[in-house]
Amino acid sequence: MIYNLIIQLRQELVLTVLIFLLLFIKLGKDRSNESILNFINVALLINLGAGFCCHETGALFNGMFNTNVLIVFEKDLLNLAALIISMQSYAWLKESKHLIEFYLLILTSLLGMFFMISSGNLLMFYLGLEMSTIPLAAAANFDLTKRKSSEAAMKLILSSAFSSAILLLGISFLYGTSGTLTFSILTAHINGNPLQMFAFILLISGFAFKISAVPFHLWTADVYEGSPVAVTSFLSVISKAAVLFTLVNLLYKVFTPIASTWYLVLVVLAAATILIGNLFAIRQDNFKRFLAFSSIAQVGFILIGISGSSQIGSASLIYFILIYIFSNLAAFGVVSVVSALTGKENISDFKGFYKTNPMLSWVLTIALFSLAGVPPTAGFFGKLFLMMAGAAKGNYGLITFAALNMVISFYYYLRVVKAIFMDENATPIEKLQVPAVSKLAMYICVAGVIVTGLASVVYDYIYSISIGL
Amino acid sequence: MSNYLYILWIPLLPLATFVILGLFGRKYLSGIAGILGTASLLTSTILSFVAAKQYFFVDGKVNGIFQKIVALKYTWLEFSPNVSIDLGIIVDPISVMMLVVVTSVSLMVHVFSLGYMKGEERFATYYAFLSLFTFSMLGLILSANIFQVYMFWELVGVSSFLLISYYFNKPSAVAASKKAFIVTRFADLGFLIGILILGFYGGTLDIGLLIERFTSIHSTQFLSITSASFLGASMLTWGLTLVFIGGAGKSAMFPLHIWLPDAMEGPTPVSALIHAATMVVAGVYLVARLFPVFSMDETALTIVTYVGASSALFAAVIACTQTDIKRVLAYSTMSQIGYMMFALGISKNGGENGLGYMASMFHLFTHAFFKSLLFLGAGSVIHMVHSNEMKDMGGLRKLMPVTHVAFLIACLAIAGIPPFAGFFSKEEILTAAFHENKIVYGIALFTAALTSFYMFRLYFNIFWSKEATVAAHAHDAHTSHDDHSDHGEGPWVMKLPLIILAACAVGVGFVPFSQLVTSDGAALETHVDVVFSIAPVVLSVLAILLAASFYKNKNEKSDKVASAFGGFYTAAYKKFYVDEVYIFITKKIIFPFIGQPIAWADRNIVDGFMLLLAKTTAKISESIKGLQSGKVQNYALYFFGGVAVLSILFIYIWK
Amino acid sequence: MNLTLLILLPLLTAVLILLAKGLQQIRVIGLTGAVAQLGLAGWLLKSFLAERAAGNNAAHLFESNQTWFKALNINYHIGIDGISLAMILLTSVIVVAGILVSWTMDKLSKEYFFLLVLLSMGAYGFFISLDLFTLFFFLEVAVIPKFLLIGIWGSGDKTKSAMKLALMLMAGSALVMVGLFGVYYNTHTFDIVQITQQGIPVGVQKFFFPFAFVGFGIFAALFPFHTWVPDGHASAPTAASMFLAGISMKLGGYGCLRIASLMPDAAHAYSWIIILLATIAIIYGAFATMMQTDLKYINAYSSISHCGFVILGIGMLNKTSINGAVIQMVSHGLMTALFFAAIGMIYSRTHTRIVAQLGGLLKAMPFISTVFVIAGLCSLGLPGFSGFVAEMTVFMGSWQNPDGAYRLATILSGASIVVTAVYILRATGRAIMGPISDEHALLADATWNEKLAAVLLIVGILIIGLAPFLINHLIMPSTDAIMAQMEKVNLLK
Amino acid sequence: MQEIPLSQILFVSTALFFIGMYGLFTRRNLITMLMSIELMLNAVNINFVAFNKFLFPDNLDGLFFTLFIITIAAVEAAVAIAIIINLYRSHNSIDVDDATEMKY
Repeated sequence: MIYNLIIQLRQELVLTVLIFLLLFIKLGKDRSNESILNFINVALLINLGAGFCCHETGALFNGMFNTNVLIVFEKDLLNLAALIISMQSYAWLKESKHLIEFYLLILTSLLGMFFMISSGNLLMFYLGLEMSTIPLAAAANFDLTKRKSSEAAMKLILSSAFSSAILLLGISFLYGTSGTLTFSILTAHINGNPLQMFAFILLISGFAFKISAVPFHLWTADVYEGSPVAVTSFLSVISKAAVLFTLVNLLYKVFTPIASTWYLVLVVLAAATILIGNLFAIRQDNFKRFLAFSSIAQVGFILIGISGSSQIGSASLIYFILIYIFSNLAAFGVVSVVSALTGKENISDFKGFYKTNPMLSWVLTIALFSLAGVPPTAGFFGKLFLMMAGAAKGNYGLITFAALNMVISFYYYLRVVKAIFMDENATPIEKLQVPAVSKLAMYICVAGVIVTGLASVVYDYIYSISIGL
Repeated sequence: MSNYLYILWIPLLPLATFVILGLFGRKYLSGIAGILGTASLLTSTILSFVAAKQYFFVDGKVNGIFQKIVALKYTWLEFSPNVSIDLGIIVDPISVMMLVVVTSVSLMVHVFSLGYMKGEERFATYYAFLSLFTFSMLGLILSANIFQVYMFWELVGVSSFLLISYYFNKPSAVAASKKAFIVTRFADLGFLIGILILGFYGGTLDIGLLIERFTSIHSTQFLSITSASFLGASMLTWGLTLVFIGGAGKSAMFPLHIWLPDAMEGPTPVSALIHAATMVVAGVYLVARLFPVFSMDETALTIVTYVGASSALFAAVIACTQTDIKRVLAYSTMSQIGYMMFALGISKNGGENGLGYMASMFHLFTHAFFKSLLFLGAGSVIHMVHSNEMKDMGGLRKLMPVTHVAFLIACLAIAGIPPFAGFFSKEEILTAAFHENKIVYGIALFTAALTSFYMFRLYFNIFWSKEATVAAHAHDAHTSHDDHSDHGEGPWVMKLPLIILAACAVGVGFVPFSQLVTSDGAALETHVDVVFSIAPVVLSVLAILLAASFYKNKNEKSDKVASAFGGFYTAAYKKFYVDEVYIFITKKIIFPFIGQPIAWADRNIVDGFMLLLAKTTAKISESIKGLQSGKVQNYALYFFGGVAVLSILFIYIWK
Repeated sequence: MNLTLLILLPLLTAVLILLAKGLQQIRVIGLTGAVAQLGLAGWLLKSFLAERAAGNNAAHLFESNQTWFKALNINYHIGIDGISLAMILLTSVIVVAGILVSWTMDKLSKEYFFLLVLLSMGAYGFFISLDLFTLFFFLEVAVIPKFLLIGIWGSGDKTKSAMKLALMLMAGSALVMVGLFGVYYNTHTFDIVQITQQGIPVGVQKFFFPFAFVGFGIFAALFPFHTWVPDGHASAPTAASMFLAGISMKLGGYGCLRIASLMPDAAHAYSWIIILLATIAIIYGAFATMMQTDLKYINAYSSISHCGFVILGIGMLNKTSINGAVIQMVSHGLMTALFFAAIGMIYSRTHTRIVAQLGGLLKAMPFISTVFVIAGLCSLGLPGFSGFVAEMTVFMGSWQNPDGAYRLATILSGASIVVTAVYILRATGRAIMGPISDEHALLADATWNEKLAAVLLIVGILIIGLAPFLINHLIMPSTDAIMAQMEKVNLLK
Repeated sequence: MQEIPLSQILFVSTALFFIGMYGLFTRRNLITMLMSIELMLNAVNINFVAFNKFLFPDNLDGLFFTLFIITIAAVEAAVAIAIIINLYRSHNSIDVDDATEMKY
């Protein structure tokens, strides 16, 4: 029994232990940042490793918490992302006095996500959600002295509070119409009466807010721009991924009876999201803001994939998330290094970047190509499979629309590449000394971007463990 | 039937010369290029004479009829199982006759050029092009497949282009070459479509088969092509007319003749070869080649007749007014070819009625010799005087006796004075015309008179009129690049061809042509009817005397007459403004009203539309940026709005 | 023999180039790789003919089929027929020539050669694919190198042209993608061979044919989606122009052909539209060319006109015309590459491409001028050069359709050969002939590498032009197979 | 006495919710906005309790949920206020309209 508990909770446990260790370290006499960072990275590595041992399917706390191969894999992805991020922010955290607080916040939020993913009950889900959001709001404000940072945090906390209020209203109505909070039982009570539909829409809106789908996305850009790069990348990759996993889980497992409805909802959201995301991304000059909108557009494609409501759909989603982790973090990695060492965060600053930093330029370029979905990078496969999943529904209007939007997205990704390679610049960013750890992280990402696509085993594995409708 | 495969070597030798000179001539062989070319062509000439002897006098005839022999047939490009381009060699009277003509004239030109082009920088290139042309011309002659004809047709065109633009840094030469190529290309389009039509209905491109199928009234092909009609004319008419347009383009028939006078920008020997003797008669040859088919269609033949006749007259009139001697010759060429054309046009296929056909071929044969003689003569004159203008000439008979005599003979020949070659062939043509079509006969007669007039105008202007001052020409001779022999007339290599050709101009008239080349291959009995031939001869003589009185010694008569004609004279002098019309059409209509609009539209409309898409996208994105107001309360408001919209959609509308 | 070598060899070359140091090493490696490709292609030809001679009449030879994405039934299925082999040969020749003409490229040479080789890899992969997914994959692989090549090493308004090119091509492939999905979800496979066997329901064809065809059409400069062609070609560096016109436009033509053979009913249903657009492209391109003043623009626009023949041939949907289309692809590839090479040589010496500023170059640089003239003559369809064979075959083919409108289309496209003559001769007469200006009089003629490149391409042109039966022999059986596919029309209704 | 029907309670809670939302939209003062959000959350709490009591009295999911919401709300408030304080440090104001630096 207890053994079961440990096995099934192992990832959460490791995290918890790590968090407490950090607290103790904080209390104890202060060590050098480097040593702490190395310690943390190693610990995260262990945490990541923990995922891959002894898989166990089962439920705990009478259905509050359940786990299976898929869920564990999803958590592994999040761990991986967390590890990469922490490696990339090495340069930035080395100088910081509060790096432990940073990790405390980040890891707590990660822990929250784990619970959210594993949740088998709306209450549990809500707790996990909040637990993952609130620390991030604090983390967004990590640059205490920066005006933008606190503005971002304010916007994040207020709008997320609002969204959770909406979400809760939805949950309350669900509860009112079904009388239960447990997913497994809930399904039976879903009959799509108006109140329930309303509840569902409120719920979806809550999700849409977290994954920043249009029109619930407006906080995204500001928060991404204001908060430190590390937090931004965490927001853009990990929290988004976690919520998406949960969303798929809910839609495919719980709201099956009203599948036809939520398909339409997703279509509407997807179309709006892709279009608006692209249209805004065209104009951006601040790199983080640019990536914010590009990630919004990406979410649109993900929604198309989910709307396929097939095993291919969910598999492609997870697959895409994996690729997205690599490519987006590769991009953010470069940005974070540049902003940490030079404080420059604008695309226009990257003009002539190739002349001074060929290595970084290639990393960034490959990342962008992967985001744009150009072969042979993995992004091509990811996007294509999402579209395929969507096409399965035979809604070719949507697919064409998305495909043409890919052209727009192409424009702004190439715009950056153009700045890097082609534009002349009298004062380009000088040659940067990239810390070994960050370099390593980037290489991992690039390798991931190349390999995940061409090596079909990855996809086939994900497909084998993922769920259909 | 013995083997004629060796004929293959006749075109291949010049080709080989071209390749060798083209690749290495410039660097290594510039010294011996001329000799090389001439030698290889000499071989070809000998071979073709051998072939002629064998065909005409040994085994060409089978029970009195000359056979069409296909000596070689190789499928070169297969379009579909039965429609394909087969490279072949056809041996029949006209092709053999043309072999002789082309090789011998070309040989003369080769020899002449040895002197004329001596010391040119691109001497080897010149001979390479010359060989290329000879090759293409021979290939054209021997073609057994109508598409093969087209191929060599194009090659002939391009080699003429290369030769005209031989002095490539002389803008006028470049312009002329462009004009020549483009005008003929335009005509070739007609030829091509003609081929497509004939090939489609005939179900083959092989000339033999086409003739066979289209001449038997009951063959399915014939029925289908005559039954199919477009704009009231049967497809057969269309096909033949289009093919004829191709021929007219090459043979400088009105109104496609405009390139020929300009083409005189090329070196004079080239004019002698291409624009007098060989290429320009390709059109005639083409019609002759397909004559059996033509003879099945009245309309087409009528077109041929009148185009030919009008060109003959038109050109003759213009020729009377030109002052550039080469241009005069060019127009006379055009006029003579007009003769050949209408001779074909009025002819029937086979038997007595085939007289026109025979006559036309005969005239082609004789004309080749005296016309090339005229050009080479003019060449050596120009070579000495360094000018094409009559006014710079005069009284040259003392300075260049050989040229003078040769030129005189040629003039007599073209004027149709017995017993020179031109007399016989012209006689046949006139006879045929007289029997078939009186109008044409009239035109022909008048043209004949004009011909002798302008030819002797030319002759007197060059060799008589004013007394030439030896000093002037000696001076010219001095400045001219290569050393002259004693009295200014080029070296022996330039005189020899003149002499030989002069001999031909006298002699070839006596060839028993009607025995050899006829529409149906059977010998044709012709007799020179003295009574009949009085009229033309007398006319010619009168014309010559007139010319003599005008131009033998400098006097004002000619100018008086010219002014008497007034507007007509200037019109003729300005070549009846045909060029101006062309220039107007291209420069004033096609460029500004088709080309530029399209180019503009491509940039501004088609491409503009693409750009517009981009711009609109950018504009939209600019206009909606207000959504991201930065006010967290608006964000919440939009959030709520989204909820509201979704709820309405999914609860009330799309339940 | 294993076709994957065609992909691995360029890949290896690219990697080696990345590892190499200094222009000398890089270009030597590049050249070696290119020559090896040429050799490989030659060997492929040899063994292909041997197989055919041995009586192996399978539609595709050297097939190999590995599962790639099992879950989605995506296979790495490769194999060649005569047509793709012709394309492969074309590519390999142009690659060698392209490497040769960029021999002295010293700006970021490593990246330059790397991208060139990458582009060629994309082309090979595209031509050998028998699986639509793989096909699409390689189609897009070939796009990005173009963008970078033009944008980084180009001239004039390079970034704008590069962006335009990349976006339009991407739009094209987006449409292709939709079309492919449609096919996939109605046949549950991407495998061309399987689809050919089981056929596609007519309705589906009618709906998705336009997507796929127009998508590929954009690559093949289908009117009115051709506007990337002039700017792209004009701004690109010499070798890139050669690759663009010689290889990547062929991807489009080849794709159109494959699509047409996969969806015969739709192809027949829409053929009149295709023919209409093709005819417009031919005439319109020709006239637009006549008005150009920049040599590269002249050639670019003429490419639009010439590629129109490819589309026309495909649209006419009969054996001869399709043969013609294929020959025209090869011929145009070689010819236009030669043209761009010559233009590049002229530009690198005179530093101008404006016709009016040139003149009499024949005096200063006879070799280059001769090359230019040869390219021009080939372009205006002179017998003995490849252009003649190709265009005549297309004409013969398209004339076979007795319908009046089709006849008209044929005649109009035929008329373009006159216009072609006009613009070619104008350019030649002005730039190559005529008086030469003093500063141009002293310029040097071609260097060994340029000569080699030119000769290579000319030989290719001559082989097709003088012995068309060879290439006919190569592609005829495959065209027959495609026609057999076309015959299946109406069986699925 | 006769007990209040569910509908009326729901009416109250809904009203409360939208009052809160209105406050959030209109008030400029961050603290006040925060309080409005608390109102919305409490409306939800009322819902839960009411549903629990009237419809599903036999288990206590709703009540527990309410408890958790209250807790979380507290946490949220704590963090939010911390952030607002920090915002005040940098902007010298807690007016939401002063913190609109990042837009478009």
